[in-house]
Amino acid sequence: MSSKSEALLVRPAADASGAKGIVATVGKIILLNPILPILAVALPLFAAFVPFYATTTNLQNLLLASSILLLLSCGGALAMITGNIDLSVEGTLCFSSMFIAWLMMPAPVGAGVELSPLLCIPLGIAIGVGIGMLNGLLVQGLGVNPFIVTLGMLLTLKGAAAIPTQATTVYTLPSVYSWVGYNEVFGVSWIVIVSFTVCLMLACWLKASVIGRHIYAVGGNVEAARENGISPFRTVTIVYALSGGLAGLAGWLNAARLDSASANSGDGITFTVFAAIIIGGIALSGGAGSLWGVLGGVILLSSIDNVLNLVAVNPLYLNFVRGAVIIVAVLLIVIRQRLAARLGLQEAAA
Amino acid sequence: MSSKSEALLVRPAADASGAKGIVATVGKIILLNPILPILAVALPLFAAFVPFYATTTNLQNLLLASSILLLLSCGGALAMITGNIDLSVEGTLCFSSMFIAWLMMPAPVGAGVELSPLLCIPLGIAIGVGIGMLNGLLVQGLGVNPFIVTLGMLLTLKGAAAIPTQATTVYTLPSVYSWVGYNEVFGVSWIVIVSFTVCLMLACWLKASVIGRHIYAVGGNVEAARENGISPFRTVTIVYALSGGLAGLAGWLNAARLDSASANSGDGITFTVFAAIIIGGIALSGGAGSLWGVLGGVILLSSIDNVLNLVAVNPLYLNFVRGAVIIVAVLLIVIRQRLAARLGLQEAAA
Amino acid sequence: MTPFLEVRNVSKSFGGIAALKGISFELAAGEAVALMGGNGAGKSTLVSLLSGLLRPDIGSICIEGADRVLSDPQQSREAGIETVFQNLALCPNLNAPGNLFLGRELYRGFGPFKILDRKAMEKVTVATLQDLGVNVPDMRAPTNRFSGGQRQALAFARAVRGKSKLLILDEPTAALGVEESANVVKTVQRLRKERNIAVLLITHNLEEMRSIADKAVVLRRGHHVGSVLLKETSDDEIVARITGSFGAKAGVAA
Amino acid sequence: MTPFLEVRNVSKSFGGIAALKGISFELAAGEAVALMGGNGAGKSTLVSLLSGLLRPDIGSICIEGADRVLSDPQQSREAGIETVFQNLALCPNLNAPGNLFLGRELYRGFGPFKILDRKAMEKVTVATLQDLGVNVPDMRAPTNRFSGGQRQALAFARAVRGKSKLLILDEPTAALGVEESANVVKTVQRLRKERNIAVLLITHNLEEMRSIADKAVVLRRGHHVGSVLLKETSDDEIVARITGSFGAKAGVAA
Amino acid sequence: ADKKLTMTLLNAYFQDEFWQGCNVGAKRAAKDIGADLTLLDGNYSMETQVNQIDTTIQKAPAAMMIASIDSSAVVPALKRAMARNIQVYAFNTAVPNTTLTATVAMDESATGAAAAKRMIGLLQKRAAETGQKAYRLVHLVGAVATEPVRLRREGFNKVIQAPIEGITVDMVEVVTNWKPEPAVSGLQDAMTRGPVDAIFTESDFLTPFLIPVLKRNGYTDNKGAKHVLIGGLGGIPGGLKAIREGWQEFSLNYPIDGMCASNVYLANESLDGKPFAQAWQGVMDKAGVTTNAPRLIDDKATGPTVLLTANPIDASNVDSKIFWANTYKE
Ligand SMILES: Nc1ncnc2c1ncn2[C@@H]1O[C@H](COP(=O)(O)OP(=O)(O)OP(=O)(O)O)[C@@H](O)[C@H]1O
Ligand SMILES: Nc1ncnc2c1ncn2[C@@H]1O[C@H](COP(=O)(O)OP(=O)(O)OP(=O)(O)O)[C@@H](O)[C@H]1O
Ligand SMILES: [Mg+2]
Ligand SMILES: [Mg+2]
Repeated sequence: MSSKSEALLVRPAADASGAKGIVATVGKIILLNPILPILAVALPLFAAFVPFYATTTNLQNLLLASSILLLLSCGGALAMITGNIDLSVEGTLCFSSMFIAWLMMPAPVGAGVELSPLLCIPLGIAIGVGIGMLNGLLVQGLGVNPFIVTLGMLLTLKGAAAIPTQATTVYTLPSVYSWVGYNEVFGVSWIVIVSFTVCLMLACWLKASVIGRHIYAVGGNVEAARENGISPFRTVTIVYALSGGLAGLAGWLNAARLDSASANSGDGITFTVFAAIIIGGIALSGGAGSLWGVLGGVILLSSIDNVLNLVAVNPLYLNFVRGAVIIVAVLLIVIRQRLAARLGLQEAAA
Repeated sequence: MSSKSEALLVRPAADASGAKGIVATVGKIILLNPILPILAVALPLFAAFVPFYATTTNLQNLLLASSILLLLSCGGALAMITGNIDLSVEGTLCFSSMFIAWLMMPAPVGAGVELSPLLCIPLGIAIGVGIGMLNGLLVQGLGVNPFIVTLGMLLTLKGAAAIPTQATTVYTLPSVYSWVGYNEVFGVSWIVIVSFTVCLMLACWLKASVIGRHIYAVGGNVEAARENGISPFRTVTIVYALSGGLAGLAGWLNAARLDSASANSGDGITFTVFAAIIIGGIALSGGAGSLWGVLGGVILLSSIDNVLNLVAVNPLYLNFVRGAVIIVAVLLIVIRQRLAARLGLQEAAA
Repeated sequence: MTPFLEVRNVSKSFGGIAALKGISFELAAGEAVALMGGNGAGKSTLVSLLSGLLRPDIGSICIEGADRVLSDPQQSREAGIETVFQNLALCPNLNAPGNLFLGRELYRGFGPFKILDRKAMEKVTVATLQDLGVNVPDMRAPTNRFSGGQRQALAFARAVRGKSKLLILDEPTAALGVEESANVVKTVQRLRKERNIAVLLITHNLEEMRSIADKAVVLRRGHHVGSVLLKETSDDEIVARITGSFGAKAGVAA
Repeated sequence: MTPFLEVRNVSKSFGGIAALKGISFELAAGEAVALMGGNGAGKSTLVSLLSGLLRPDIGSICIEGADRVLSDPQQSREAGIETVFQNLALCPNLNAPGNLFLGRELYRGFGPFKILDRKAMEKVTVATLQDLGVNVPDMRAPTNRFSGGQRQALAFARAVRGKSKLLILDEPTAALGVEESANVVKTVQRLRKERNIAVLLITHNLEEMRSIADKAVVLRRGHHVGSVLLKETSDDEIVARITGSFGAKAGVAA
Repeated sequence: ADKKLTMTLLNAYFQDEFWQGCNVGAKRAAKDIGADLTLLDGNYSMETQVNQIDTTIQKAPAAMMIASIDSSAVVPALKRAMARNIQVYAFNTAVPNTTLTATVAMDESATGAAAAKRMIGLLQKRAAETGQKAYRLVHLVGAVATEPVRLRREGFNKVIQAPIEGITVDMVEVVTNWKPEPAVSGLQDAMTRGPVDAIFTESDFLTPFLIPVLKRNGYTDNKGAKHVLIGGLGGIPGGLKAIREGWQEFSLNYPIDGMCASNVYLANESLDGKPFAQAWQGVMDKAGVTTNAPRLIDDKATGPTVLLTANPIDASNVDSKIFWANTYKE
């Protein structure tokens, strides 16, 4: 029975030779991806009907407008893949940039120590990592509900962001710090280059690395992971630390883009972050999805806002239209899923 | 072996006779309740150290300030017990009251039809029920992710609320409609009486009724519920409809309290609602918790805001303090859980 | 007489995987059939079709002579079929009575105001578990606290409480102890005698198969590879059919 | 010679429920012991203690003569114990190689940049499942698509791949077919011969007990009610000990 | 009075400079008269603010002053306060629907209109210099569904959308909800569609965030014909800084510190028994808002209301100490 059972172990790739095979393979890839099909429909539609959408400048803008959301969403997605949630990223972004700005600026706005920007950039990221590790400790170490821990952290950090400068906005940051916001390569801002590079590398790492595998395992069945010697505490803490670090990085890039730090920055982005994560195919219950999907979700949501700006919807109808478009987009995604399920396509997370 | 095994089937109630038995029983009730222990610590502390906290007027205010939050939280909790989530309640509150106000008021602010308030009150609730049923249909009927459906619904409804009156606040509503906001019994507003009565009845119904049992079953294991002939679609739709109806009711009571309807009403309450639900012991994954716990969560959060108002913390530190207090409260709750788990106390949901 | 259940040329695939390929068999009222087959042979998939969890891709299911579309478990129950699923179908957050009466609660009142009759349900639970000789330390603890066997016994107890005409048992004793297994077998035998209930039994235990069933239907990789009368068939032959060595090298097995 | 494993007066309660009450026994290196008992007797609880999932309330566990605090499964693994849990401990979202190498991935690189060696893991998976004669239609499908037996075989395959000195098997063949069960028994026998591995087997199947174990430890409602050499003991006696009728009315069982 | 006056100030929000300016003004005035002042933060939630009014009522201060988040929603609660003999003062935003002790507020729609007229003047000047006739203007809207913003926006839009002599203005509105990121993305997207000539921001705390966008889009010059004309409301430090640097042309100053201070002083005078009619002008002096042309509208329905006009700030007077942004940190 040996040869027979071996043949059965890996399902043949539907005779991938010939034109029909390629169509089938491409079809399968599209159907299996949580977000590609909708992008494949939406983006050409936008390009065709929305003036200026498909211009180089607009695409550069779109990427820039996506950068911060992408960083926060990737972090949030990692936490969600482990079956947890990280609501604190907006707070981390806000607090770290505000605190760093206070350290860099001269008195009276700043602390007066005028710390070097070159030191402050990694310090901002480190603050994010520290906040993330605290989240991880509370969530997996002490077993506090992640929703409420990170919500409390969000409130605390947003509150704390106002304290150093007494809610004063800090303008015109040191030029080394905001260099990344003023310079570009072929019209593409360094903000885009940094954030997309980090996130794409992270996406690969998540799928290819041993830790990435453990992240999925903890999200799929935390008891099974533990029973197999994977430390949920270690894994979850790593994930929160990464999420915090990405938010710290986003804090820098956002402040550099605005060339200022404000206790309001990031306000309300939390909802968009979670919309991007879920549209991107990360399951709330953990264990499924990829950062590629999240990238798609980010592009979709940024495109919606971009298009609404370009067609200049009446401000009174703006929120209504945005909400309705999101619901429609998600409905399309579900239709895609149904189709894939009907065809029996479903890939393991790893 | 018959008599022996019967004796084992129900664990003896730790010889509930005698003073020691009573202490043990009370201790067990307190430890098993998700929120009672923390209330039992926090409220006396507030009463002792916060001036005005333990006055009749303040308690009346506290209940009033809790009413809307309680209605929304109970609805959200029901959805969460089935393993779903309802982020749309704030939107339903806002939209239903705005739409109803528009129907009741004369032109130019209103539609000009001047619908009778007596009709409008049930109509507002019905609008909520309708929105909830739509949520249920999308979530369980079509299988769309509940997070994103209800988030989309939230954005859509908040956007839609601005449309009828072109973002104009509607004030001085018909006196029949706002009667409930201006009248009281022994100093207790009718708003409190209506909302608490509804929620307490709902809490009992959830524990005692067949549908309530099915709500827990669907949240515990939706496949098992289905395999036993319980319709998840029916159950989830009922729950979303209830949640929507409660939000519609809250829309009425809130508008009556403010004697006006605004497209901003309820702004930002979503986070507080979910904090109350989770602090109240409802598991994000569904199947556990009770509305009594949610009531405790609501009282705790309202008390925190009330106390922060009474002691007038420097507003610059306010958000920081609020966030930190929530984290500490939840830490205490976790300690309670650990203790209960160590003692092997854990009650089935039903 | 028309058979109680008739499965006609039923196939079911999951994407590229064909779990069942053109299965047909009959089950008379009151008859006990064992559904045998190796792991992944398609037994549980067939159970899912009969209990309304899945719909066949092709083929049809007739109950008491009439074509039935079983599109949800409720319909299967109404057609007189009660199932003990391999996954047990328990809610881990509910306690023993909660699970024993899941979807069949005892209540007073009507409409949305059906109020649970907890007392009555607890009483029946005590009696039922006692009948099976299952020892549950705390009936009111959530079932995620139960041991594997305690859970399985509960799932079995739930199915046999009904008034069904066909009982489907998917490996009902896999996690049960020696004594508890014997009680399950005895209970099924009693039900057959008292209520003339039909049984579709899935098991990997040949002894159990013989003490309950009259006939065996053997599946192998989704194919129906034989129906045999147990009286006329040796264990070795059945094993040979299951493993696919029957015919090739008849009589040699395990 | 000191025994490989010594369990000394171990007790474990869950709140009011005493799952284990003062259990003591020894297991020599290379010895195979069957842990027998009815449902809820405390067998899986004992497994949890030995594999580091739970800590005993009182009592201690010695491995190779040294007192060990097994506070997580990793420590138990490092002490040379490999376990097949009754719940199987599979991640439903991972595929067969993902589960077979769960927590033991093959990789290149170091630190946070350990990169999975997928090819190698898939190759080993194919070979391992083939060895067990388990037929999995699509190795790359998530295991929530697997049949009950396919899942159990995977969990078993994972445990026997290790270099452990003690293999704990909690009802390893409960969901397996006739042929697959036989393969599991054969594999365990081979491991004992080749690697002189010690085995702690939990099963409700007396035949399986005899083909693997030399000795039986019987639990009943958390009490240790006897250790017997299988050569010297009849099945009936063991069943009588399990059900508690031993001594009372010796020899009458099932 | 020998007994210390107790007052509660209900601010709309705390975490930005504008409302910080309010706190500073109120604290300064309270110190001046020796009153005991409690500050509360409504966090931009009308329900929170109503709860705070109710809490304040039970503490029964002599007076409360409020920047209402929704001028209708607070009415029932303020009525309760008035009924308990607590003096109620409103600042910044008038509460049109009930009788308060007194109000010192901005005339929002007039201010919006004034800003539009100023902007038109600038555009016409540029038209005269360069001959350009058609202009594109980006209007950064605040939180679209709030009352003050609605009035402000309507005031501005009515003027800018009416036919204008000599030029045409094509306006694009961008909803910012008072957040920097949507403002920045919205401006960027507007520029994608073509060159932008002017920006009107409903609060000039947004201006500093816009400058990097302008720089990135080639508007590196803060003078000259290509320079984007920026006008704003508020007189917020960020706006003033932009005026100094030449990025922003004008701002209309909301004397937020003065409005708060005048509330505090008014309460003091009234509790000393001085009638409003005698007191108010002196109070406006003390509060430093005389340059805002305070005018009294003695409305029987709403109580005495002093409406203030926003005084213009441009490069010529940007350093003047009459603007709160130049003094609030001292
Ligand atoms: N986490 C827990 N909380 C409470 N009670 C528990 C818990 N785990 C097990 N028990 C109880 O402890 C007793 C022993 O359980 P255990 O799982 O060890 O039994 P077992 O011998 O493995 O039975 P089976 O053969 O059915 O698997 C049972 O009565 C069970 O209900
Ligand atoms: N939802 C599903 N998606 C994909 N494949 C599935 C699914 N369910 C079952 N299968 C596959 O179909 C085949 C038959 O599975 P089934 O569960 O019916 O086997 P079984 O005969 O019950 O086996 P066992 O004795 O192990 O329980 C198996 O190969 C299994 O992997
Ligand atoms: Mg099966
Ligand atoms: Mg067990």
